[in-house]
Amino acid sequence: MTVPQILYVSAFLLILIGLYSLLTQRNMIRMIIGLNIADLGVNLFLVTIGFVDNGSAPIFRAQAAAGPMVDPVPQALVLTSIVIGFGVTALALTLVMRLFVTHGSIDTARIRGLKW
Amino acid sequence: MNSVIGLVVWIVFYPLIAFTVGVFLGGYGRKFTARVQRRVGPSWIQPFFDVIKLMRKRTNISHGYMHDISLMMLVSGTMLSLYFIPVPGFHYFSQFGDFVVIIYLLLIPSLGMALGVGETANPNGSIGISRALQMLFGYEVPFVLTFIGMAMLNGTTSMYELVQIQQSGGIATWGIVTHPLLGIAALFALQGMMNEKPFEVIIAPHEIATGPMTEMGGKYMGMMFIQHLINLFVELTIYANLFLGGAKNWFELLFKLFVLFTLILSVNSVFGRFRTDDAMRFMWKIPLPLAAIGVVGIMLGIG
Amino acid sequence: MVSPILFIVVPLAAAFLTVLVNRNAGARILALLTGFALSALAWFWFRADLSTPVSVVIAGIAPPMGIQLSMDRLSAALALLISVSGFLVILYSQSYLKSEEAQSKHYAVLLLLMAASFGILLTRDLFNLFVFYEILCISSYILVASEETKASFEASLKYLLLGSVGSLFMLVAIGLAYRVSGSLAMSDIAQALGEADLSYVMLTAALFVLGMGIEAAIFPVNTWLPDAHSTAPSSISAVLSGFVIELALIVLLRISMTVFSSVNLMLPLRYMALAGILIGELAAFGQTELKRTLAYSSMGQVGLMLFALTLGTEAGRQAGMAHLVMHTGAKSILFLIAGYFIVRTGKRDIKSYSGLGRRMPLTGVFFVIGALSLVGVPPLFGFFTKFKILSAAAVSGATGAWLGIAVILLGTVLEASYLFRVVRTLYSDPETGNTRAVKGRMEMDVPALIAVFGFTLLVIFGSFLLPLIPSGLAL
Amino acid sequence: MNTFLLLIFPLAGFLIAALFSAFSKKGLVVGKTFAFLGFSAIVLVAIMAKSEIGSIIYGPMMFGWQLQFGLTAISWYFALMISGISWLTVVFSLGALREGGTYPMYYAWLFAKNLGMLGVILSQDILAFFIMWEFMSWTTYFLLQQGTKKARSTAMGYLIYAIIASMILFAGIIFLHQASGSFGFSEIASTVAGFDMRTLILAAVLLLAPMLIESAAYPLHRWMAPAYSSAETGITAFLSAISTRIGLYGVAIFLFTVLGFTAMKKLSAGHYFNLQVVIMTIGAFTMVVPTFTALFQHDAKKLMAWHSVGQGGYMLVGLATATSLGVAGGLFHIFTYLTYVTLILFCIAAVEYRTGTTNLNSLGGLIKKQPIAYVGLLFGIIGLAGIPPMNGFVSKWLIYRSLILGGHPFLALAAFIGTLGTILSVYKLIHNIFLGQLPERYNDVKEVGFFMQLPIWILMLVVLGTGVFPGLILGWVAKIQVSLGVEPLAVTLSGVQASAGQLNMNVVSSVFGATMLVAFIIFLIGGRRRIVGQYNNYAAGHFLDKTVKYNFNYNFYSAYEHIFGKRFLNPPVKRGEEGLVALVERASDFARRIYTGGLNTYLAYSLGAVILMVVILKGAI
Repeated sequence: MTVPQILYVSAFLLILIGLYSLLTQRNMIRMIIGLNIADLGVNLFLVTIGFVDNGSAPIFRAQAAAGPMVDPVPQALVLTSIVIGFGVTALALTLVMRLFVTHGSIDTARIRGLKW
Repeated sequence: MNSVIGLVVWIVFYPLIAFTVGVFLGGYGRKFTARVQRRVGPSWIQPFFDVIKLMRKRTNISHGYMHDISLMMLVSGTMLSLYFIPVPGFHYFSQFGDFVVIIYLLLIPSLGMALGVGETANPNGSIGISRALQMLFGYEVPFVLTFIGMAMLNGTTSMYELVQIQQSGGIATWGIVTHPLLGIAALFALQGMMNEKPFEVIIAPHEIATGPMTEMGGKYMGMMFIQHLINLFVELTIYANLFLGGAKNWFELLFKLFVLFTLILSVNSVFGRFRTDDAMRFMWKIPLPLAAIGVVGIMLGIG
Repeated sequence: MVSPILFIVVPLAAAFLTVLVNRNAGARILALLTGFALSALAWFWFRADLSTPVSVVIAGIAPPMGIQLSMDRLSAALALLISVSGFLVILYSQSYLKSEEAQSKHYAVLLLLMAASFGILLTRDLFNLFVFYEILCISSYILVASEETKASFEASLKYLLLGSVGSLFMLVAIGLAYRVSGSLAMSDIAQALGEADLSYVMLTAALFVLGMGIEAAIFPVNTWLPDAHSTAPSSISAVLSGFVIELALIVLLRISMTVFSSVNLMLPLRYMALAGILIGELAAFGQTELKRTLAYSSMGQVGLMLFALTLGTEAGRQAGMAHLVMHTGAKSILFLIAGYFIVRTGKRDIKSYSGLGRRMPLTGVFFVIGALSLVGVPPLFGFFTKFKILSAAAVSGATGAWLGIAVILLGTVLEASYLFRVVRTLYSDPETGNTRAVKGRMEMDVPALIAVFGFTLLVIFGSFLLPLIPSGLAL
Repeated sequence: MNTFLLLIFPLAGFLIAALFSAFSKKGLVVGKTFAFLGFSAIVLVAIMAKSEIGSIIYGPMMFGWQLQFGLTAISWYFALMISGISWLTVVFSLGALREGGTYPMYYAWLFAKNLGMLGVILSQDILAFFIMWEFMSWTTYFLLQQGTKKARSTAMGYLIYAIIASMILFAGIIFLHQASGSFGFSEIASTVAGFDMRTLILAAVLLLAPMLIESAAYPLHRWMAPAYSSAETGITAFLSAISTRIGLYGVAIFLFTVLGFTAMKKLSAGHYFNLQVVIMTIGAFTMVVPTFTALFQHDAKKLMAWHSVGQGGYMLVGLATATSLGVAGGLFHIFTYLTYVTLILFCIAAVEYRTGTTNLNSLGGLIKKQPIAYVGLLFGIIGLAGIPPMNGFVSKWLIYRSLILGGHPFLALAAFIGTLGTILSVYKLIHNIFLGQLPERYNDVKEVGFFMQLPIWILMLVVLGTGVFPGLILGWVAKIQVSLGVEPLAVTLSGVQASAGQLNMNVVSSVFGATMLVAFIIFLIGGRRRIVGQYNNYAAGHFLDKTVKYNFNYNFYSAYEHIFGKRFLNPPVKRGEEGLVALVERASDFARRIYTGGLNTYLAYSLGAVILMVVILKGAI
């Protein structure tokens, strides 16, 4: 099992855990945590795509680096993805807070005013 | 030339002839039912005297113009249908209108009477009319079906041609012989058409004071009598033309009419009176299926 | 040659400016000006000869690495549609939004949303598309929650969580695509995915299509739509129903036809579309609230567009695009008027609008015209688009085409019945006491009236626009 | 030029009237004069358009096809009827329409309805036909829903049926366009021969079903009686006279010109089961069932509305026989029916105008107060019942002969049962309104004004005139038969010269006149007559005083109550209709409940969708 395969499997597992908690948890904050876990998994998956065996950090320095460099593009993607994840989680938490104020609970089973 | 004069003579005297035959039929009818009830019965031409008596009455109560006009409609309707029925010696008009026309012309008197009685604003009259119209619906349906069957078989709706076909073929081609089912069904319907017991609920004297005739007095009653007598002749001749092969001369026609009328009178004098819905159920349970079977037989070619 | 980048820069700058100005009057005027400027810009590009797509490279970096925006005839047409309806909605919200609230934040996010929509439309870079898609989603979460009522928070949170899961799928799909092609430009990915083994491409395609499908309200994943559209302020529901979901649909189809062309996505999408029509119209038939009915009706109409676009023929795409433009006009009319019905009566269910048609005559007439066009009554625009869709389906001979025609016609019957149930209550005799103290004519305020009149013009004379609507969904 | 004007005038009228009514609620007189002038212009143009039969004018280009409008013999026949009846309705409304109420958009929608109908009969290709058809059904909806609150709910019922009809026609047009490659009637007719059986059946069903819905054929007739009877009376007359007959125009056009004889013959499996027999059986049911339902009605307008459904059956059967007698009967029946049903409904409107009600149980004895309305109704019901000398008799006579000689005995019987049922129900109509004793509350009722009487006089003249001289109209009907490709009828001014028996209405009417004269003479022989009031009745000993009124109105035909009971008040078709609506409601409830509101279920949907998509894609390769 090479390093990238272990990382892929663990990324996939993280995503599964995140989705599992999203599907089963009734407490909204736990669902948001699950969402973050899934985000983590995706980011891990994105980073491992750029993995190059014993590659060095992709920074241009005066003298050329010794071995091959790790692919910088996925890392750029992960950066933006983390920022977006942060923004969404912040918004979600404020919404949960306002929901608690208006509904008096953050249990998805009880917050079902809008149906049919 | 003489055919035109002959025609004019026929046009003028034909209703009178029909009226006199009607009087004899009416008188014979009274005589026959009296004999059945073991009494002597009035004279042979009693209806003629009744008409004369009624027409000479001084007080004639009228309920407005419509009452008068509808009485005229009543009498003229029957006379109108008279002209379109071919009889020995006179069938000039039957070329202008066939049997469908005659069926509709027969409806004019009923409508006329209904309007007139409605105008008299007498509840008994209205009840009588509603029964009359419902009865009309009852007996007219099987009667028309029998006619449709005959017309389909012979491929023509003109009564004169039907009579010619039966005349040329002799007894073997009479309607009643070739299609007994249709003939019998038509007989039931005829019983209803002539308002003879058991289909006499329209003028049931005890329940609704003779129904439509409640408000009719004097010449109004007289005109209704005239219409009734001519109607006897009209309906019997229709049946004779359709099913008894019409007639070459008047004696044969009169003989057939009297035989037919006796048959109807015999039924009339022994039966009680149906209620309106029972009468309708009877009409739609017995003659209608009979006629339908007859027509299906014709369609399938059994004939 | 005004560069297409302005489409993104102008609204972004205006958004931040409105937040800085932070005065209601200032924010309103600034938003209105930006809307007008964008429409002028879009009109310029719409008139420009775009037979060959004009592409712009940002910050000088070559395409595989840098971000590439390209403007072709389809993007120009959609840009015009977005900017015009955006401008009209801003005009509508001049009088619709309650004056005491802080409006600058609302306009800022609205402009952000418009910037993101232009961004999605123009970008040719997969990850750039993802970023703009995220901005679009976040701004619509905020706008849905902007009425700050109990229901709007619930709807917004549900929408947020569903949207995030969707973007998660998209991100995974982008990762998988990048892993195979080594580049983020759509053309390279398309070429690379061509050779990749089929089940791999299928997984990527499924993840991407359903990731973006959530925003495009495709049948199984559009569960957020009824709640979001019915609780959002009507100007926002008009924007959402008007062009946001359609835009996502067009971009989704453009990608699935180019990037994932090796996988036959058309068939499953077509059957999802038909299911969308049936479920949407049936659900709308049973509703009692006006805005929720219109939301479900949008679901049905999106299904109709998707069905047309996935027929696989040129005529089908043309019809789909035409119906998109019609739906923007007609659905915006209905939503904007619904907004004012709520403002005037303070109630949301249809029964309490009885007699409003007589008290608001002009609005009533606009509502009827909008409804007639949605149902497809000649000589309005809706008839032409529905006719084109059905004849395209008949000629295309695609599998399920005739089933589609039957479903569409059944859908129209349902649509006519529930829309005209509303019209009937509008013109019935008013029960006393359910309208606010305002007596006599309670017409909409002037800016709102002009905005709705703008959309009505589009609906009435839309049939003349038919030849101008392009359908080239190529990259 | 005139055909073009025939479309432009109603359009201009509609726009002007709509704008006019939008801005000024008052201005009743101005609105009325404008409407009167507008409709008179339309009638004139319709008459003058005769010279342009056969010419084609081109409308706007749509979907690569130039819309064609043009006059043919049958469309000129319909154009005359449409414009004539709308003119009479407007003249009647000059008297009947009062301030406020339905006034504002009354004329606007009447113009729009004219435009729709004229457009349908003028269109020469199925695209124009469909556009104008949709326009017509929508304007009918708006025209219907003007009156009372009940009118709005029944108009909704009509709308659902009309929309279903339009959608089926839409599918039909798409299918035909794809199958035959073009929209024009003639082009399609030429390619129809090449259709295989499946396409032919589909084309026939898709084209004829909407026409049957619009002309209220038996199973699809539920919408007509409630919708027409709750509309404002002037509109009821206009609609029941001509609006549903446009469906029959469609049947005639699609049966004879588009599909043509060969296709009709091909569409048959065995001798007894073919397209004609199917349509005729539908027609037979349409004749019998509505007429029985009419017997049980207690409202005059509803009774007449049910008769409109019933009489539609005669026209349908006439057209479906495709013999020269039958088609002539069907076409002429459209004209005759139009004249006497409008006459009857105008008289009922006159009664309603004065007494305010059309409930048959509460009226009576109005003959003393409204004699002209009575005579008008009398002419009308004699026509409707089809009794000579009125024109109704001639068209029914034609239909009967074609059925009897065509070998359809039971159809002829059904037709006759329809006629008898009509006679009974029309007598109930005239008896309950005009005959019997006059209730106190109607003592001060007066005759209606000039404008309302004029149409009644005109129609009386037409009903009697075309009855005694049917050749006036039958002459043009024969020309129509030639254009439809049916063997024309030998027609003389006085009647029909058909081979298997002749009908001469002059002779029948003149003999009728003569016998009336004789009866009058007999009447004069009797003594003078004494006229008494309505309350001077003989009651077989029972004491009658003035305060108590004896009107035998309620439950007039009680025998049917025993025989049929409730079978006609809650018939199978009504239960079927309610079942269908319940089904749609259950389906919509099911669709609604998919959106449960639970966040977790929504997320499960998304995940499930991805998995499903992958499985489908894997399966589809």
